[in-house]
Amino acid sequence: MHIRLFATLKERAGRADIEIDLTEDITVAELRHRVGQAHPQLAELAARSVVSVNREFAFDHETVRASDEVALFPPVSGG
Amino acid sequence: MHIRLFATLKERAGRADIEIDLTEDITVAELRHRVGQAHPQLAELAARSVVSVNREFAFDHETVRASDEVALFPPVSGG
Amino acid sequence: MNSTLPTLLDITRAPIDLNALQTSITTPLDGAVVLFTGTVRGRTGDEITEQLEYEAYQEMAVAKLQQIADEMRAQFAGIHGIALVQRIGVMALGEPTVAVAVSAGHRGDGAFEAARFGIDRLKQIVPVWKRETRPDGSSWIEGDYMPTAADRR
Amino acid sequence: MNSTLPTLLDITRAPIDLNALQTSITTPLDGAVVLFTGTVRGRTGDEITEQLEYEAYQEMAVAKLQQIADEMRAQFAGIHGIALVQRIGVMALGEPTVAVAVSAGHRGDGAFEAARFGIDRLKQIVPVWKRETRPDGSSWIEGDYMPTAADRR
Repeated sequence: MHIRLFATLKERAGRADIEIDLTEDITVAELRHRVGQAHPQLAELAARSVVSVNREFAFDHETVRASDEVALFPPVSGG
Repeated sequence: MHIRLFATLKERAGRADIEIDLTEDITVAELRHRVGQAHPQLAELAARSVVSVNREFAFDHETVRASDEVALFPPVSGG
Repeated sequence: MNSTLPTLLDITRAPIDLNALQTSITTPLDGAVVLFTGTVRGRTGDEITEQLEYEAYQEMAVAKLQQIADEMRAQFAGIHGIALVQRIGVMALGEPTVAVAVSAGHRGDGAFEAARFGIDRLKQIVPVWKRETRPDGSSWIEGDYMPTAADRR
Repeated sequence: MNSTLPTLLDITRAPIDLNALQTSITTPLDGAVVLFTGTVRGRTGDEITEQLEYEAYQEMAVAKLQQIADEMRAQFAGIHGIALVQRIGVMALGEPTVAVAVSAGHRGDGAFEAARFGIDRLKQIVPVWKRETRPDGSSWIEGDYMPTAADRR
């Protein structure tokens, strides 16, 4: 699965997107955990970042599928 | 005394200013009356228009001097 | 302190440039600008307006704009720049006829409230009148606010 | 009815033109436009900001701007046109970074309130971030609002 990163997360990863292996459906909480396992430098940020699934906010108990468009980012600071 | 007219008053008078004879100090109420006497077509409007003296709102009991800058106009409608 | 804050007051025949207004009242302390513009409304219910023509008692109008800017700063201590611009002459549909702009550090520092206050006061005490042209003719519009002694400086 | 009302939503690298925004959202029914702009604030207390750089999750940001426009129309029935424009890229002091514009028949028809609501919501739910450059370096700014399920469409 392809995961897009923005702002602090992109900076910490040194890149705008990462890959994790995903074939089965998982929860958003499990997604945070797997990002931290695959990219330890993101573990702390991934645990508390905002998660979007298909361009909409997603929460820990909800399901992520391998085909979803997923992004991780800090609380927004636009305007 | 020179009196400036705006909007409806200017239209009714057919000109942007009128003259009335004034040597002594009078009240604003008396000014309205004298404008109506000298220019009968303005009598009705002069009785209820806004009066300014030296670029500030003036009221019936207040004094007008021959040297003052005086104007008569309807309630404002700018913006 | 107020003397160093930008205050732009104008009664003008020139079109109102909102970009220039925003730039002219924004200080290095400002992160927010609220701009109100009045425009020529083409339809009010079933009534059609073709154009508006504005005239002003120029000297008194500028003095009253200054009074309003002073009232705004007295009531809204958090605001910085102020622009109060009334255009006069003939204006077509959709064109800005008036602009009130206020800058402040943050959006919660009173700029919204000050801009609303500014346009309300302008429509009460600034000697400007509009003549409306409709399909059946034209006439001067009279306002409905009679000033009192409290509206003097 | 809403489908005929102008709604301009944009995440753009181009400078924001306030005159063009005003024109694009003003309908023949409108006599009032309220425009909020955020600007790059150069000083916040003792802190100096040299420039800001904005980035966006473009596709989601546009979807969230549409959600905000829908929320504005649902809450403020008297408003007509809406513009929500966030600029991204590098911006210098005083430049508009964001604009929220709302048109309505009269100034009391909710345009002030809708514009304030629009900028508040934009700062909560539109995925855009700013990187601040100060004399001592630069860093990403994180907001303080964590979205909830109520912030979804």
